[in-house]
Amino acid sequence: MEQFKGKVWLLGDDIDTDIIIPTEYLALPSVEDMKKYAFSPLREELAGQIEKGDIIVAGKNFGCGSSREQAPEIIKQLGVRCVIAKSFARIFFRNAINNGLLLIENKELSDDVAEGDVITVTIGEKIHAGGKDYPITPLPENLMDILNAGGLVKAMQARNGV
Amino acid sequence: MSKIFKFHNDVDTDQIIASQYLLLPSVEDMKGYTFESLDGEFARNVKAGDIIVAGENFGCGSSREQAPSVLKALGVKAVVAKSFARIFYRNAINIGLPVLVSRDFYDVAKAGDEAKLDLSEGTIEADGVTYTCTKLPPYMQNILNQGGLIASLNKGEV
Amino acid sequence: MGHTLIEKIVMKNTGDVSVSPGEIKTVKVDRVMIHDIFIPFVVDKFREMGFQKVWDQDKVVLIYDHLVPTSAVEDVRHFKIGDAFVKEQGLTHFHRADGICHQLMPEMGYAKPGNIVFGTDSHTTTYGCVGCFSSGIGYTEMAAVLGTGEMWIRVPETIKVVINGKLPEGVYAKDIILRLIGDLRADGATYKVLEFSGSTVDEMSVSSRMTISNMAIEAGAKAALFAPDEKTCAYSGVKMEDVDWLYADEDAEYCQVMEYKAEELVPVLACPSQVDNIHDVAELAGTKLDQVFIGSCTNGRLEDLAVAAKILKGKKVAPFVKLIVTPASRSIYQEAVKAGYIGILAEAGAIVTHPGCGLCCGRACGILTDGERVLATNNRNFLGRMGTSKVEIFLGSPATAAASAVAGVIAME
Amino acid sequence: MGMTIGEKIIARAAGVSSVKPGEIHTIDVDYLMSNDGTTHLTIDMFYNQLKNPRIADKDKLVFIIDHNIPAENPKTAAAHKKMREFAKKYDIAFYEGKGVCHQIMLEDFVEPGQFIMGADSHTCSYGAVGAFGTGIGCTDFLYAMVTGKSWVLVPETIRFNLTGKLREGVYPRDLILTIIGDIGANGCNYKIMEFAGEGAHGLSVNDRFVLCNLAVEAGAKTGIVEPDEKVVEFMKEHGRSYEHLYASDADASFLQVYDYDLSKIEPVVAEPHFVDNVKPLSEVGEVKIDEAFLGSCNNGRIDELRVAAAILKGRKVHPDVRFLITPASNSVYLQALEEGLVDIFLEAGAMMMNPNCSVCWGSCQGVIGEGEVLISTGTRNFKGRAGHKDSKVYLASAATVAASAVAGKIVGVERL
Repeated sequence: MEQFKGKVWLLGDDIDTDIIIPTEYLALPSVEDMKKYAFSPLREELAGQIEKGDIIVAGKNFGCGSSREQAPEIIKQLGVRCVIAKSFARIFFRNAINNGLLLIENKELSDDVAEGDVITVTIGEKIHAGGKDYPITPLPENLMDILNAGGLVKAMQARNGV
Repeated sequence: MSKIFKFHNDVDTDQIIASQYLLLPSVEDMKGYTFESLDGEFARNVKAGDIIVAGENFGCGSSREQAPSVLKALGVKAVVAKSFARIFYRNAINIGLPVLVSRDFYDVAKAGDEAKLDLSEGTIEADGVTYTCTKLPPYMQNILNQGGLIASLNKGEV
Repeated sequence: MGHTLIEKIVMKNTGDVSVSPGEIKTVKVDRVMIHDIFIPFVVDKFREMGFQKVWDQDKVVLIYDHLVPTSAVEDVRHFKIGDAFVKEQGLTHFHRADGICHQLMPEMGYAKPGNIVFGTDSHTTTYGCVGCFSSGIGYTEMAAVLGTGEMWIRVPETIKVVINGKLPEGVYAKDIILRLIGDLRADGATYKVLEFSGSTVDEMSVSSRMTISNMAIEAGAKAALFAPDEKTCAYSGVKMEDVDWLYADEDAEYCQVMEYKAEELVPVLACPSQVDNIHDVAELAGTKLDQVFIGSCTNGRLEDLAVAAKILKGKKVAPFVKLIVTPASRSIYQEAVKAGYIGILAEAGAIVTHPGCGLCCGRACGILTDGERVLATNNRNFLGRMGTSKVEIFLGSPATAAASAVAGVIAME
Repeated sequence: MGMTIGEKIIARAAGVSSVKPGEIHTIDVDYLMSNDGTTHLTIDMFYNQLKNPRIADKDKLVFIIDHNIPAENPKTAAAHKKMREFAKKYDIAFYEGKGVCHQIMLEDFVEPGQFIMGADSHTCSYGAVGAFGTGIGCTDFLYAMVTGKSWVLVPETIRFNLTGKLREGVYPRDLILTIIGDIGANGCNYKIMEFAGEGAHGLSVNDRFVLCNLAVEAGAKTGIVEPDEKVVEFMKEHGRSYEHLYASDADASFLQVYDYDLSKIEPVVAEPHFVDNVKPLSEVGEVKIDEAFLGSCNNGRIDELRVAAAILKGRKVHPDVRFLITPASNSVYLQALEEGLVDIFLEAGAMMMNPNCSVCWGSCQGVIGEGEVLISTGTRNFKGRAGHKDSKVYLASAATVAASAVAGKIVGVERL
C-alpha cells in the first residue's frame, strides 16, 4: 500500500466553504488566482504557509456550506496531500473525490495531534501519529474507481475515448 | 532635470484615476492605478521630479481630487498643459501640485526627453529653448506658495 | 417493508421495486440547474471530458443570479461564456436577470413533484418543497451529468421531522428550520434526507416549505422533502392523481424521528458565525444593528415581503440603519408592486434592489466592514460571507428583520 | 455696468454690491454637499491634517451616499462607515441610498440665488432653479466646511438664447448634447453657461436640470437657466423660499452669445469616448449593444421614466441586452410605482435598480466588460467610464436608450 508522510495543519470543526474560499474571489479567472485567499477569513497567512505534501487535520463537518468545487480544488492546488477530518460535508466530499483529492474520515486524530506534527498515512489502511495507529475505513468501490481513474474528468475522458 | 511623460488633449479624470479605485482607503492605495487605461506602466515608470505634458483641457470631467492627488503622490513635479479643466486646476493648486499653462511647449515636448523646470520663474527649458508659462493670479500663487489650501488654513490657526 | 419519500422517488426513477439506504444507484436526471458563478467551470470540464452535446437541451436550465447586477468587470466573462453555451447547445431555459435560481426552478415549473434535479449550488435542496429530490453538486459532476444525463447516488437514510399544531403569532417557517438546525447541529443530517410532516406543515404555504427545504443543507442534508398536496399541485401545475404515489409509507424506516409542537416554538436567530448557533430573539433584543437584509432564496418571497410591509407600514427605518430588500424573482417583485408592499417598504426608507442573490452571496448589494452588524433573512452567516471576517451576521425571519429595522436594534415583531 | 445672473449670485454670496469677471472674491457658501466618491478622504484630512478641526455651520452640510450603494466590497463599506459615523457625530444631514446627490439637493435643499458647492462636478445642475452650483475637490470642501467660506474667481458668462420648442421625440438631452458637440468639451471652460429666452422658459424644471447638469461637460463652472414662474411654482410645491430670483441686466456683458432654435434640434448620440463627439442619431451606423442604462442625475427623473415606459409598454427588452433602469431618487421611484411604470419595466424584462449613480459611475452596479457596448442616459462616455477600459459608451436620450434596449442595437423609436 502507498505510504506518505506529511506535516499537520490543524483546523477546528465546521470549516465552511466560505472560509476555504470566500465568494468575493470566485469570479477570479482561475483556481491559481484564488488559492492565495484560501482560508483567509480564518487564518489569513495559512495559504502562504502550506507546503506541498502537508496534511490538513480538522474536526467535524469539514467543507460544509456551498457547492463551490473551488474549495477542494484550491486545497489540492496548495499542495495538500490529504485532508483528515472527523467528518466531511456531503457536497465537499463528492467534489473532492471528483477532483482526486484524498479525504480520510477519522474521529480521534484531530483531538490527539498538534499543529506541526509529522504523521504517516498508509492509504486504505492506517494513519500513524504520535506512536499510535488509527485505522482507515476503505471507500466504497465506485468512489475508489473515480479516485483510481484520477478524478471524474479522467473517468469521463476514458468513457468518451478522449 | 525632469523626464517628460506626454499625453494628448482632453485627458479626463477617469483616465487619470478610474472610478473603481476612488473608494480605496487612501491615495497611497490608489496611486498604482494612475493613467491605467492610457499607459498601464506609468505608475511604475514615473519617478519623483518627472513632469507631465499634455494638450488642451487636461483633467476634464469629475471633481475627484484623487486625480491631482495621485499625481502628487507619485512624485510628479508639475503638469504643463495647453489648458486645464477648471476643477482639476483648482484642486491641483489646493493640494500644492504645480500646474502650468504653456500654449507652445506641448508641440515641441517629446515623451521621454528631459526638461528643466523652474517653478519660481514659471519657465520650462528643453533642447536649449526656454518657454515661459502663464503666471497664476497672485491669490492662487499664494495658496501654492504656502503648500496648498490646508497648509494655508493651518497657518492662521493657533 | 415500507418506503420513505426519497426511496419512492429513487424507485420510480430506476424502476427498482425496492431500494434501501446505503445502496448505490444510478438515476436518470430530470433537470439540471447551472448558475452564473459556475458556468465557465462547467463548460471547461464538459469539453475536457470530451463531450460535444448536452444529453437533452430541454433538461438544462441556465440562470444568471449571483452576478446580477455585475459589480466587477470580470463578471461579464461568465455571461459571455454562458451566452455562447446557450447558443451552441440550443438551450431555451435561460434567465438573464429574472431572479434567484432556487426561486425560479420551482416557480417556472422546472422542478416538479417526484423529479430528480441537481444544481451547481448547495441550496438546490429547496425544490423538496414540492416533493422534488434535488441536491447540490460540484461543476465537475455537473459536466458529467450534462454529458450523460445520469448520476450515481447513495440512497440516503431519512430523518423524519414531525411538526404539529398552530404556530404562535410572530413565529414563522424560518424560526422552525433555524430551531431544527440548532438541534441537529451543522452536520446532524449529513448524507441524510429530512422528511417533513405534521399538521403545521400541512397548513403551510409552498413558500414557507421552501424556506425550510432551502436551509436543510445547513444541517448537512442531501435533500429535504415534503409530500405533495393540493397546494403543491396548484403551485407546480400538476394533477394530484399524477403524484398520488408520492407519500411516505406508515411502516417506512427512519434513522431518527424528531417531533415538535408548534405552540412551543419562539422566534429565534442564528448568531455569528454558524447557522447552528441558535438563540431566542428575546435573549438578544436590544443588540445594535447597522444593516438589515430581507431577501434571498430563503426568504425573499411574496409572503415575506407582505410580513415586512405589514410591520413597516407607516413607520421609518431607524436613522443610520440600512434596510435592503431584494425580491427573490422578477414575478415576486411584480406581484409585490401590485400588492402595494414595495411602495410601503420604499416609503419606510428601504433600498429595494433588482431580484438576484444580492447580499447573501457576498458579491454586491450591501457588503459590510469591520465592526458592523447585520440581521439578514438568508441562509448563511459564515465568517466573511458578507464582507470582512469582523462582520457579525444574525439570521432570522422577515418579521424579526422588519421589526429590527424599525427599532435599529434586534427586536421582536 | 450690469451683471449677469451668475455675477449677481456671487455678489450676494460675497456680500458686495457688484462683481466683475476676473475678480477673486471670498464668499459665504449656502450649502456644501459631499458624496461617497471623496468624503472618506475629506474626513481623513479633517482628522489628520488640520491644526484645529471644527465645523463652521453643520446646517450647511449635506452628506449623501449614492455612488456605490449598497456597497459592493468591504473597502467601500469602510468608506461609507467613516462617512456615517462622521455625520452622526457632527449631526450632519445624511442620506444613504435615497438617490443621486444632485437630485436630492434639488428635491430637499436648493433655492434660487444660492451659492452651493459640492464635491462632485455635476453640482453645476442647480442652475435649473436659478442657483449657482459648482463642483470642487475635497480640499476645497474641507476648507469651506471649516471656515464656512471659499474663494471664487468670477467667471465670464456665455449666453445661450433659446427660441422655439423641441419637436416631438426630441428632448433637452438632445439639445444639450448638440450644444456641447458644437462648442466642444472645453468650449465653456471656466465660464458660466446662461440659458435664457422663450425657449428656455418653455422648459420644465426637470428639463432645465438636464441642461445645467451637463454644463461641466463643456468645461463650465456652472449652468444657469433664468428663473421664472416655473421655478416659483416648484419652490412653492416644496415649501422653500424663492426670494432671490435673478435675471441678467439689459447691459450685462457676455463673452459670447449663441442662439439656438429648439425646433431645429434633432435626436443625437455622443459616440465614444467623449461627450462632444456628437452625431445625429440618423448617422450612427449599425451598433450592437450589450447593455442599456436609463438613469443618473442627468436623466433619471419621472419625465424620462415616462418616456421609456411609453416605449417599453407591450415590448420586450432584447434577449441579449441587460437593461438597467435606475430612478434618480426614492421619490422618483415612489412616483414611478404609483404610475405603474415599475411594473411596465419589469414586465418588459428590464432590471429595476435601486436609486443610485449606477453604471454612470462605473465602479459598482452594472459595470460592463471587455469589448462591450453600453448605451446610456448617463453623464459621461469617457474611456472606461462604465467598466473595462476597452469598452464603449454611447450617450443618448431616454427614448433612444429605451428603443435601443428593445432593438439590441442603437436605433430611434421610429425604427422599432
